[in-house]
Amino acid sequence: MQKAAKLPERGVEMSDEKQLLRAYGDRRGDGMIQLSFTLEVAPGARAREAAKRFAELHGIHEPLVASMEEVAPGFSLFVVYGHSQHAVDLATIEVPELRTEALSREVVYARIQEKLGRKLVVVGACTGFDAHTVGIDAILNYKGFSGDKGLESYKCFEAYNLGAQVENEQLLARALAVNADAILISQIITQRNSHKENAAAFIELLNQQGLRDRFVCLLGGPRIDHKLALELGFDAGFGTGTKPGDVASYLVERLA
Amino acid sequence: MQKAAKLPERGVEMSDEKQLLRAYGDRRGDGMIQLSFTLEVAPGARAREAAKRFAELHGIHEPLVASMEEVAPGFSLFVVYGHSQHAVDLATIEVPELRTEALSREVVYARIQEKLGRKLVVVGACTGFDAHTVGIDAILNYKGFSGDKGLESYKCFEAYNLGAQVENEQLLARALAVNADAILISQIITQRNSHKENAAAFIELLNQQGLRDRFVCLLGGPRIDHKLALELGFDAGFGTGTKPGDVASYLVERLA
Amino acid sequence: MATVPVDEGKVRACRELAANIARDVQGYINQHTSVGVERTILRAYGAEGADAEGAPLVNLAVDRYKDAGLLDRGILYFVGRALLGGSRSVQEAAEALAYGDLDTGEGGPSLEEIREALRQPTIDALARIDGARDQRDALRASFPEAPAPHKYVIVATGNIWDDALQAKAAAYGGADIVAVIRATAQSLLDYVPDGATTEGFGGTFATQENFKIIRKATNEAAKEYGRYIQQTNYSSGLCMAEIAWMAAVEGLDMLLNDAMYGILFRDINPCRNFVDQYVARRIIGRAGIIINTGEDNYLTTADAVEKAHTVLASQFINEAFAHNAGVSDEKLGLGHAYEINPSIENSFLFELSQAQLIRQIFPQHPIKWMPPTKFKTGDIFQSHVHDAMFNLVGVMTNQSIELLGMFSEAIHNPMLMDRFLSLKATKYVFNTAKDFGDEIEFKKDGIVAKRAVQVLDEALELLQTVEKETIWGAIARGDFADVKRLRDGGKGYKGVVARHPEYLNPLLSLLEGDAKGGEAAGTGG
Amino acid sequence: MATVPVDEGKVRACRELAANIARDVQGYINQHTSVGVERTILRAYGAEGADAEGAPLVNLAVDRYKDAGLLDRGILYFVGRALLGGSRSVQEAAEALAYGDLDTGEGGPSLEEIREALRQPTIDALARIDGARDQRDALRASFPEAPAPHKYVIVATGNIWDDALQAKAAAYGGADIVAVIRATAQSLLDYVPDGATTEGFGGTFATQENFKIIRKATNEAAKEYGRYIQQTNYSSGLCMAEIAWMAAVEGLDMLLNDAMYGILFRDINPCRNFVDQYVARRIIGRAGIIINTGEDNYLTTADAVEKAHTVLASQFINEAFAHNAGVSDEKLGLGHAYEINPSIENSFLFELSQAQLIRQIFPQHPIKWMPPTKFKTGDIFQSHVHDAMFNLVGVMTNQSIELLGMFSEAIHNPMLMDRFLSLKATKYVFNTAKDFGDEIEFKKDGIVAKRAVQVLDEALELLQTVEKETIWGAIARGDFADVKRLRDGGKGYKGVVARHPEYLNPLLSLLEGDAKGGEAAGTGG
Ligand code: B12
Ligand code: B12
Ligand SMILES: Cc1ncc(COP(=O)(O)O)c(C=O)c1O
Ligand SMILES: Cc1ncc(COP(=O)(O)O)c(C=O)c1O
Repeated sequence: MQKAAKLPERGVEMSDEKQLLRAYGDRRGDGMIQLSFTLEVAPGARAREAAKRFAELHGIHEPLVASMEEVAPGFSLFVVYGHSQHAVDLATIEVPELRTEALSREVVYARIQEKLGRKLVVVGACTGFDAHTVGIDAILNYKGFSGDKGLESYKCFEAYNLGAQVENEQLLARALAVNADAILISQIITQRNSHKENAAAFIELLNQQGLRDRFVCLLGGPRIDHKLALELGFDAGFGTGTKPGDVASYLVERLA
Repeated sequence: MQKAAKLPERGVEMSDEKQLLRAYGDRRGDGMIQLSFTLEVAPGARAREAAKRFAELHGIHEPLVASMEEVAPGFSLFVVYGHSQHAVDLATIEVPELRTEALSREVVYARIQEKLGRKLVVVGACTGFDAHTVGIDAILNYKGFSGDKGLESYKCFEAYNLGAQVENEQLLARALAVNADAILISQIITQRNSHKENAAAFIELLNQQGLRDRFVCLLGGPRIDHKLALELGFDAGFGTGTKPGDVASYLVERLA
Repeated sequence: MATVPVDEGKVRACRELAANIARDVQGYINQHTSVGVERTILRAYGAEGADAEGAPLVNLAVDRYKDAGLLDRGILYFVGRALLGGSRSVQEAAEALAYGDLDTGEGGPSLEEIREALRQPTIDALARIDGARDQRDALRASFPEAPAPHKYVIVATGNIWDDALQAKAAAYGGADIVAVIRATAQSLLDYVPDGATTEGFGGTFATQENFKIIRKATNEAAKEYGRYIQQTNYSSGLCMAEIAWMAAVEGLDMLLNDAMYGILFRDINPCRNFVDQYVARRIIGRAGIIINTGEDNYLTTADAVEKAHTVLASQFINEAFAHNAGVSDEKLGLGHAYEINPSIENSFLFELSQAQLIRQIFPQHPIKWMPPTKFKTGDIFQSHVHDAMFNLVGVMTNQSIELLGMFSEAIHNPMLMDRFLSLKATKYVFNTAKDFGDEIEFKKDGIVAKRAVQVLDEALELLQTVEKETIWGAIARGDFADVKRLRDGGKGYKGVVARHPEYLNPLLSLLEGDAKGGEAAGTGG
Repeated sequence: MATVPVDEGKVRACRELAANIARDVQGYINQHTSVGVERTILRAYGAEGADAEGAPLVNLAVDRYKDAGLLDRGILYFVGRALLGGSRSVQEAAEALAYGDLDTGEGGPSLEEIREALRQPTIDALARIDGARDQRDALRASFPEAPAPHKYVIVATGNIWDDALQAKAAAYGGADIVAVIRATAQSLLDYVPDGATTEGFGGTFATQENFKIIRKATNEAAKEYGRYIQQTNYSSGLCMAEIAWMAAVEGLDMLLNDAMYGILFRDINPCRNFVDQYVARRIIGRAGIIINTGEDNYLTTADAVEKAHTVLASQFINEAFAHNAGVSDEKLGLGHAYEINPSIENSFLFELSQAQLIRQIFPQHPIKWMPPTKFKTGDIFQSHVHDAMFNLVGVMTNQSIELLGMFSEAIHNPMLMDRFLSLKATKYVFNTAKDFGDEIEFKKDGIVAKRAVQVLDEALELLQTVEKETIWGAIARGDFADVKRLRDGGKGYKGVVARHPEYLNPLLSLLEGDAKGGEAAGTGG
């Protein structure tokens, strides 16, 4: 007869402060993760074993090859589950986090009025060969994003959107011409790290001309985060789901 | 002007003999793999960084956190892509492979007639608490699997299917009673390795009674492979997609 | 709503045949009891707890009288005598039965005196069921009704505390119903484990304490998310009736409960199973619990194209058995499933047809729609798409309760992320195709319509045969699920006992009210 | 097949308006040429190769005469003169134009003599196009026709050899059509790179050699798998016409080619774009290549619910432009897409409505159906389900060409496994719901029907405005894709040249036959 162990009630809430994170599949500490990958080997017993070993090399304990299928002649796709042996110590992770409080349109207006006494001028573009304007449009254009209207809609912003495929030189020239306070760069294409290169090149250009301090520089895009933007020499980075209001608030905090 | 490098034509076939397997995403050697896992941390910049580090611990280079979503209060699910640094040397992988040629029904019949001069007797069951009979039924019952009729349909087999939830002792008693040549065990449930324990316990029972050599012992189920079956003390293992004909052929090769 | 042609005359004929089939069995049921039934009754009167080995008191008491050949009178007969003999409570009485001197039942108080001793305990027993029902229904009524199909997910960590955490996570993800899957081994245990449990593979033991823990968690979640979360478990196996009672008093909303599942899939003895299901359903009916029948399982062992009609035929039979036990149509969640081989051309149309047919034939019933499982493979991506098509049929045909498919079905019990992603995908399909079913009509004489006609015709034919050969014969022949079982085979037969002419079970009598199961004469009073 | 209500009178009205809109532009086209057009013609007559820096000979030659202000006569005028002046081939003539003394075009042979010198080269140029077409069509005819929707997948490794491997893998996985996506930068290059390429991000350069390599691979795959594999690429950007010609002579089956995409999405000058698309389509028409227009893209910048009618209106316009260039309906793969925000209730019904509407309005056309992209996220599991719903609409409404969605859409160009899994899921949906569209009818005045009526009404209204304001005005106003472009803005305007009254282009004349684009007088002979 199965004797039911009576544990002290642990409750259903997350318990005490923990810093060591392991993957959670079904129970705390089980380390379960899912992987999929393709190896250049036809399906078979050896391929299955190769996939297991491959998973094990990643620190996966007791890998289970759930699926093995030929996806091209001589290539097999594997779906594997297993117990990851790794743990991340959350305590050691410090990331710069943008912690701008979302300000109301009124507050934004009041502060810019008060501190600057003029409109805050921003110039934005999607640079290099990147033609994905939807992101920068969402931030700058009247229409905005997800119901939040863009900077163009604020009385206290003067927003120039140069659109897609803008050369860094062009962007800088325009920023100087309109006496911009901030420059907003969007980078969507990330293949071969083109977003990093394009963005870094712009900062490099500013540095060369001794203009880095003249502008607040923002970088945005689906693969951008604040940390990366700082690394590339920008003042702040904005990723997926950014709303125009977030950008307005940040600029006010910085400039007004 | 982009100068197009003219490489010598490599052709579209897989090239020369390679033993070192890396993951293949889009190009040879890119090492791309996909992972998904849950960590007990709410979404945010720190969580994203934790996920990256977690992936890196597995030997994933330049991990990209494609998705981060709260799947339970305080738990985030991540989908990550990245370049695995690991490679498996195929040359070092030796796995026992069942290489029975598929014999026609006529050949099976002829060989059993000739060598044994009687029917080959098999007893099968799904043992322990496992009640999944579809697999063993597929092998033994007339109906068969995927159009391949089961052993019951062969003139030269006498097949007993004891069904589900059969105790090891019961199975052995029956095998002795009908003077079986082979014992077929099916194990579907694998949670907490119950399949391994159940199967190993049966071999242990045979060993205890000095009966291991009396029967050819086959193990089957979706998480069984030949290698595992051998490790557990069986003569052969059969996994997903096994057809009755495969089992018939194997038994003939072994016994007739 | 797009409809398929349904010949109401044939439906009526099916119902009549099914009523006859069940009536025949009801005669047997009314003359028998079982160790499971008696333990249930003893629990219902208040006996609880287990000994140091974990053996429940009700098992010890009932087994003792069973082994002594005395159980035919009903355990309450001896409880009544013990109460008259000095036990101050049913608990004390049960302990006396378990550990005291064996009462051979001879001499002593009259049957009338015994009945009188049981009068208040019977009232209390019934009040407990009613009270739990009212409490649950009151809480439920305080939330808005969720739109159908209700999203049903499974939790199965083996550890009740992890289950509770994941039940709340499921609610967070949008589940309407949370089931805690039972440990693989439980349905063949002839006792219900006691207390909270943290071990169990393939699932978590169904125990009264575990029910409480999950009820607490789901009620907390309901308050947190403003949606009532239904709780379900399994009233199935050798303890079908006991679990029904535990679920009733712990306020569960739903139970997997079938007139034949145990016979076919757990090799439980048919007699035992029929006797137990009757009493289980009497309690379930009283408690206002929705049952989910198990015809979906047939399609895991039999072919879903060829044997679709067996599902429908069995649903009529399950319905008849349930009616006999006082379960109303509104609580009858007949089970069916999306199990056609996905490589079959137009299989989606066949699934759609069956789903719509069942919907129309059982319009009042909270029918339960089960996801693809058998043809799932380890390719989790493909599996997710397979489930999406299933979800689409669910919302198109307005299924009542939809158990969500999991992309990891062929691999493991659902993990936290699997369940979340399944809920997410289901919500998407339900929302994006919300009124799709209302937007279309099926072509006359098209694939969908013809298939529906064919399935009903075949079900009618099968029911005609079953009526002739009785259910015992049909089961022996493998009519359902391609599984053959003999009347005196299977597990738990020894636990069946023919009732004494003076068999005593006042609670059951109360539950039966005037309308005893079927029309056969019974001796349950 | 379930149909939506379509007012044929309104459709006719739309077609007439679109014809007027295109006719207006055709007048402009017939009086202009461009560096892109002239390079194309030079290639067609046989000039090839590039210098050590990779600058193509045709660029060097055409740019030189352009810079000298002489291009208005057409490059062939100078080629003819060079041939008469001693060049033994068009290649030699082109080299002379590029590197020899500048020919100011004054004096020398008469126009008649020049025409005569070009007679045989013109015949050869046309024969080359016709020969490639016949060869491709013969191979194609030797295989059975694949059932619609044709499964179209993308390959985009950047390295043509990997592309070839993956193109064959796609065929293995069940693709009917393979596209090699172009490098991100290419459409703004005012030249076509030369030779096989192994670098390029976001895709692989479209070069003649690369076309050859993929054609070889797909033809091998066709033989291996017994199914013809169609090859496609992009005739778009500043080299639209050149690429059309390369595709024609390398036997491609299909090209992305649109009358306005470059203007709206690549900020190419409208004049340049209109001039180039005309010549590109003349070649495409002759080569029997199917074009895919780009209206689907509108829904990535504009809202798919509000601006659905702009897609339809633009399709009528694209159709009119294509007719003017001699492309028949059977080769007109008008583009549309499944881009409605998936969180919108009943969005599936809106998508279904639009897909069916387009199918009915363009019954002969191999319409091209694009998958969800904009609302895809990094949740690859959810993304896969989103694609499944798209696939269902595709098969229900019998789309001709279906570009398969990829679960990794929001992340990267499809990897080998992504493509395979997408093909697998699509095959499943197409097969399981094969005849679903034929099985149902849409409710009169339901959501689907009403939506279709609304979209056609709005398209008609928009076309009326555009006709009034001309296409230039409409584009400047942001009527399409919510993007505004000015007639003299954008890239490549400098490459447009007004034709001389004696502009010479016998190949174009032959391609035009008697039916010159539109009705406006041209001077192309
Ligand atoms: C729409 C789209 C297009 C449209 C673009 C239309 C236009 N005018 O923008 C069209 C059809 C033209 C197109 C073309 C191509 N595309 Co495209 N496209 C997309 C798609 C589907 C959606 C992008 C989008 O609009 N997202 C919605 C916006 C609102 O989100 P967002 O950009 O992330 O912006 C938000 C934040 O990031 C942030 N943000 C963004 N920028 C900035 C800047 C600042 C300063 C701030 C503060 C914030 C901020 O705020 C925004 C609002 O929250 C994506 C796939 C996907 N689902 O992501 C592919 C995708 C981006 N495209 C891709 C590719 C490869 C191309 C092509 C190169 C394909 C080809 N070879 O032909 C071409 C060429 C384009 C080019 N040269 O750039 C790839 C990129 C792969 C990679 N990782 O590098 C993707 C991922 C698709 C894929 N899987 O292949 N595309
Ligand atoms: C059908 C099914 C059931 C049916 C079983 C009916 C029956 N009489 O068999 C029912 C509905 C009763 C059922 C119940 C349960 N099931 Co179940 N079930 C499945 C399901 C959907 C399909 C299994 C199947 O039939 N496959 C088809 C057959 C043909 O394939 P096969 O078994 O692999 O057999 C082939 C080969 O492996 C080989 N083979 C197999 N055996 C042998 C033996 C020999 C000797 C040889 C040579 C070859 C061989 O040949 C066969 C033909 O090719 C799987 C999920 C899935 N898609 O795999 C879950 C699954 C196996 N079940 C599961 C569970 C947990 C249960 C329950 C415990 C759930 C519960 N708590 O209530 C119960 C209890 C069952 C018990 N005690 O065993 C889990 C197991 C998890 C795990 N990895 O341990 C699964 C994976 C589902 C899940 N994701 O949770 N189940
Ligand atoms: C009615 C019924 N009871 C029980 C079960 C399974 O649980 P067990 O075998 O543990 O009783 C099922 C399975 O789906 C079922 O349908
Ligand atoms: C007609 C057309 N041309 C071209 C493209 C994209 O390629 P590119 O921008 O490289 O020309 C698209 C995109 O879908 C298109 O629809």
